[in-house]
Amino acid sequence: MSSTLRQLTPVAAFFLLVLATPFLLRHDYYYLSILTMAGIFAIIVLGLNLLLGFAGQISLGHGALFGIAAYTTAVLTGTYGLPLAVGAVSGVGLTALVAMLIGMPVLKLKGYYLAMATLGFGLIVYIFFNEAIGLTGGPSGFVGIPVLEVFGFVFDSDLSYFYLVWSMVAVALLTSLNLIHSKYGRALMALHISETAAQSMGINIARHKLFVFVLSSVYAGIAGVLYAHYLNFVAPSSFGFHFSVQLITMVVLGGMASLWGGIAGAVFLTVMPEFLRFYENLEVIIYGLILILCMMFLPKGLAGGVCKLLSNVRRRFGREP
Amino acid sequence: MDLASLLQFLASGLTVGSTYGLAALGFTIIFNTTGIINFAQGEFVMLGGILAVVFMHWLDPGLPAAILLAVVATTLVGLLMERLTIRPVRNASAINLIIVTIGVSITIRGLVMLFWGKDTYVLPAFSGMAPIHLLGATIIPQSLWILGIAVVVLALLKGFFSRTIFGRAMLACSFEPRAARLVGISVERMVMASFMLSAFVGAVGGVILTPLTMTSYDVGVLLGMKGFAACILGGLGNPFGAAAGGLILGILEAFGAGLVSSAYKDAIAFVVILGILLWKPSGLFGVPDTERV
Amino acid sequence: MSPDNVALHCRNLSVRFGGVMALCDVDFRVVQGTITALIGPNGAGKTTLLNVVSGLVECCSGTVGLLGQDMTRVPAWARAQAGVVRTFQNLEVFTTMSVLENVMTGAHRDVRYGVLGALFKTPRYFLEERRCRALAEEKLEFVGLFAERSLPAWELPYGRQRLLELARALAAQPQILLLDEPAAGLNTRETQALAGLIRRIRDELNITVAIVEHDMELIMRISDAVTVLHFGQVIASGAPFEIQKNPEVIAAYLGEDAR
Amino acid sequence: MITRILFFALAVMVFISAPAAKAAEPIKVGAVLSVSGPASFLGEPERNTLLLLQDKINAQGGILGRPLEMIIYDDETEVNKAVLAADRLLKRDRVVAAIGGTTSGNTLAIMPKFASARIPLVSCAAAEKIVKPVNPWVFKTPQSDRHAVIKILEHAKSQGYKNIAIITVSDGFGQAGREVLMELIPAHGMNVAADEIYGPKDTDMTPQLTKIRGLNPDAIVCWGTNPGPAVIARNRVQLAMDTPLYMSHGVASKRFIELAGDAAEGLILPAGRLAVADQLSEDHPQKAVLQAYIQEYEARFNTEVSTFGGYAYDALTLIVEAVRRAGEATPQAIRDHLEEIHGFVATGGIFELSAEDHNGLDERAFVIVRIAGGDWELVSD
Repeated sequence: MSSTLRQLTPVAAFFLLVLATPFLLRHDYYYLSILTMAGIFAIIVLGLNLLLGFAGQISLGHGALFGIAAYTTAVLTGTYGLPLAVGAVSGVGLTALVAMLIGMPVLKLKGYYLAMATLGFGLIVYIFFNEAIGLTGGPSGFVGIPVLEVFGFVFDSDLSYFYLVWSMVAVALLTSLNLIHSKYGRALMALHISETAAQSMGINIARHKLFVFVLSSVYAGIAGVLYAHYLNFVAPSSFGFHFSVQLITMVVLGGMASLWGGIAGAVFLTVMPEFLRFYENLEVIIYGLILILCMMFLPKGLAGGVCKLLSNVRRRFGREP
Repeated sequence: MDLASLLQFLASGLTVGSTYGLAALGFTIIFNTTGIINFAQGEFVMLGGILAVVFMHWLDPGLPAAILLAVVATTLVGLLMERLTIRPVRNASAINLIIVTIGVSITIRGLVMLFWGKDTYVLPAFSGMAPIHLLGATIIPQSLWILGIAVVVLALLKGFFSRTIFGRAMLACSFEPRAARLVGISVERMVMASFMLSAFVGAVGGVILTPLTMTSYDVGVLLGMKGFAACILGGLGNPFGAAAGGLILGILEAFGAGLVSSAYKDAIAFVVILGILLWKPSGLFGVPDTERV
Repeated sequence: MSPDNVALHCRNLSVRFGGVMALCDVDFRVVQGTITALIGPNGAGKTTLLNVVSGLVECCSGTVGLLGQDMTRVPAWARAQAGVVRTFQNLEVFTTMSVLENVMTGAHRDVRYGVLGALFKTPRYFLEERRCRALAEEKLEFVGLFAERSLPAWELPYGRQRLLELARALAAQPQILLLDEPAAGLNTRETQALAGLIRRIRDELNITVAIVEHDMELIMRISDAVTVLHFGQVIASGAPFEIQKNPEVIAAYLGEDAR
Repeated sequence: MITRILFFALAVMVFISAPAAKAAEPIKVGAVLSVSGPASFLGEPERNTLLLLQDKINAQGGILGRPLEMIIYDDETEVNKAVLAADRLLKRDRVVAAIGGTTSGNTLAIMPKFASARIPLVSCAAAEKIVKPVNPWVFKTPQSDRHAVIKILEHAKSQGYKNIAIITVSDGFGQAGREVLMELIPAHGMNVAADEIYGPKDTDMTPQLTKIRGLNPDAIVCWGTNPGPAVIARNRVQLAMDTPLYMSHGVASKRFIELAGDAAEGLILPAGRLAVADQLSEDHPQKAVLQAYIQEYEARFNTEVSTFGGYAYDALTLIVEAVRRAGEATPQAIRDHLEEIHGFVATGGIFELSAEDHNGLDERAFVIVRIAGGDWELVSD
């Protein structure tokens, strides 16, 4: 029980921070909208971290899964005018179904081969978004996605959407934390370290891999639905190979197998370019250099860096009375 | 479909496939010594082409000299990359190193954009643009240059890895770095050599395909991705497989575009690749890794 | 001997790796409630046989009978769930997890709550987790690792990691326990303790044990029956004192020494 | 570690630093342009043009005695960034009008934001969807693809062509062109002989052209932006095809001729008059405007002017004109007076805006040019 309490303290602190952020930013809605976007990415990254950081399975197809959910809800609510709940549930459901169908054969592959297979899947979906013009609106995008409305409350302001997205981040974080402290979490970590040992303990490896792949796709699906109804517009270019690689970067930069780190990575990589805008032509170069330096000097990501900093501080203050 | 058209598709597939194959070879060389995938491989190809154009305009030394300069310069970039970003953290985990190479690729793109802008550039063809007629199909001489040079590079690499002591030492590093160190091979030197070699191969690829396909600061992204697909398709770590994977990918795209649908040609190619991977989980010519218990 | 007290029965097993015949027409039997040893010179195919029994390697021909059922085509995880659990020669400890978590992972099949229970921490979750933790702690106590339970597994010394593997396997509550060279890398004192532990596993926990081992002294001291493999074939099986005297076995071992 | 702390300290400082107070209240006009990324060939000249005009206007005393302040954001041709940049213009900078986006996709994405904030937006993208149906707050300056297609098909008809093959790029520009072509080719009494697609980064289109060659059409229309069409032009020569090839106005820049080299000879395309300003008759109303713009642009940026910069030129001059006519710089007044601009001579053509037409151009804004001797040759005005 006390361990549960210990877990909940940082979560509560996180909640307070989220609540306070709009006031800290003095209601600067521009930064609020960037943080909303960062929150949407953080949800995907949390799921991807379960898959990559804990179970050790890579996916370069999460950008596509994110897109499937976004397009599904877009088409259902935008083209066919179905209720938002139908769009949201089908968006997440279809994403999970696709993930299951693709995961079943593909998760037998390992390492770079798995990376390639998921990349191929992502590319095929991306081409479908581009070419199924009648359905998706093609390369120029899908216009006219309705504003999100839940039980009569319309999420049309930046503030309300910010709170909505970040409460979903909190839910995703809590469930992920719960999961890694359960037998499923132990099984995932076990199969990451040694598949042989894990299966010799009675862990059905194929099923656990599929489970975490589908679970992470559900996270990506929720993010996709939130994204579509936030921008009210989707285009294929947001769901390509580049985005999938960026998601992986967020996980690794934040810290593999650290859920907090994943959120930090998503926020860092989404917010950083906003500060680099001042440098115009140098922006890309600085972005690349920061990425290189972070990975070189923070091998355990931002989370690892913060932990080290904290323990250094603690040691210093511990010694001096 | 008549024979001439089929031949034309084949010619297109082989030309494009050779460029994928050369990119894939670069991936293989670095993978073999370090076990990582170098995401900046596409940027080596881009640098080869762009630098050749730059040297042509800047120094105007004639095409062959410009090409030579570009290849040498790109090889030095490979050396610098290893020295500055890989060697200082050589004990880092594979995924961290891969993200480092992503960072390098972004930085290289940014630098090229800064110095030479976002324009598309072209090099003059090595021996004119007059097409050669062959059984109803037409091929421009540059395609033959590409095919020929790709074959020569592959043959040289094969010789290098199997005949020379240095090449064998590089292979040894990939199998058992500790054992390699014990028998007196400097793994650091081999890793450095592998980065230079793969930058060299990439630059050669970039230089020979620029007259045909043109180049700009961002061509490396797509070539890198296709090259990665090719070396996985062929079986990671096998140079012959990488080259074959490239050719197969190119041919799949050409025939997919010509016979089925040009809109879905990449999708067709990747569906086939997925099928092959499910059938052979270690690629066409890869050795399945047997897990020891 | 009637089949219902045979816990493990392999018939006519053959395994081929490429062109090499690793096992050739092997029969291997473990009687319920015994400690049965599998010995033989290096490369005789002992570990391969254990791999076939635990389902990590598929055989080309023959059958694997476990607990009265044909399990030749059953995947490894399902065999473990049915009660056949093993340890590894080259330690396969989950290094990044704590000692306790390692053992709790062993109890995986016995922890009963669903995905939703895990995601939302239902009362059931707490109940089962507490039970699982108690079970794991009990097994740690059994092997004598209780004090180290919250250390990360990689911090344990080699010999202690062997015990951890044993505790983890016991947490799975097996009916048959397969031990692959459990004494490898242990010093004499640790080996002594291990012998006692294995006996207690048989006597106190009523678990049938099949053990592959090089340490002859250990084998002769604890095992009820011995099977000898040589170049993938069974050359002898019987009680320890019979095996010690078997000329073929002596020749096989001498041959190895001569090499 | 220290660098990280410094970085965050910097970030926090940026957060806190308030915009400095200004003496003379400037008129703020925003822009969301794709200065980098795949559409940078459009966005970069657009940004340059806006900077050029801003300085010129302010040197001449500004508008209504107030200086003009251009706030330009680069969306890197990414739709997310375009939306965020639009947000920033609306919520932080509080502009009275805005220009952009560069591409049709980005414009479609940011349009609703401007409409609901009631700030006029003048787009630099071509797609018809932007102004059809008319959104009261959204305008655009480039000629529609429809007009370019009509121009091409009129020329093709005059040559007696019946079967037209099309090859279009799989991005927003190609998609828009393809839709219009598929609609207008049959409407002009011709057949679509082939409908091929290529990817924006593809480097070899011989398979598509081989397929087209097998169908033996009278002419080919290619719809794309550099470098794809240059590859197609070269592939056509490689395949020894003599089928006439039309290009879109998307390649109406000298760069295309450089890239395609000899293979560009004889290609026909619709272009704005900017490309052939020197060849226009002296009494053409656009001639003076075009020549002045070309001269100023090339003098300042030391690179060749492009048609695409003209889109931004027209957008800003239209907004400035609306402010002048209104006598005040409020979003509502600008919007209302934009709709009343008639006979306004700009680089793209002579704008005739109205409540029903938020583009104000028709096919007369295009001329047909042929590439000859490495330069444009005016075929028909």
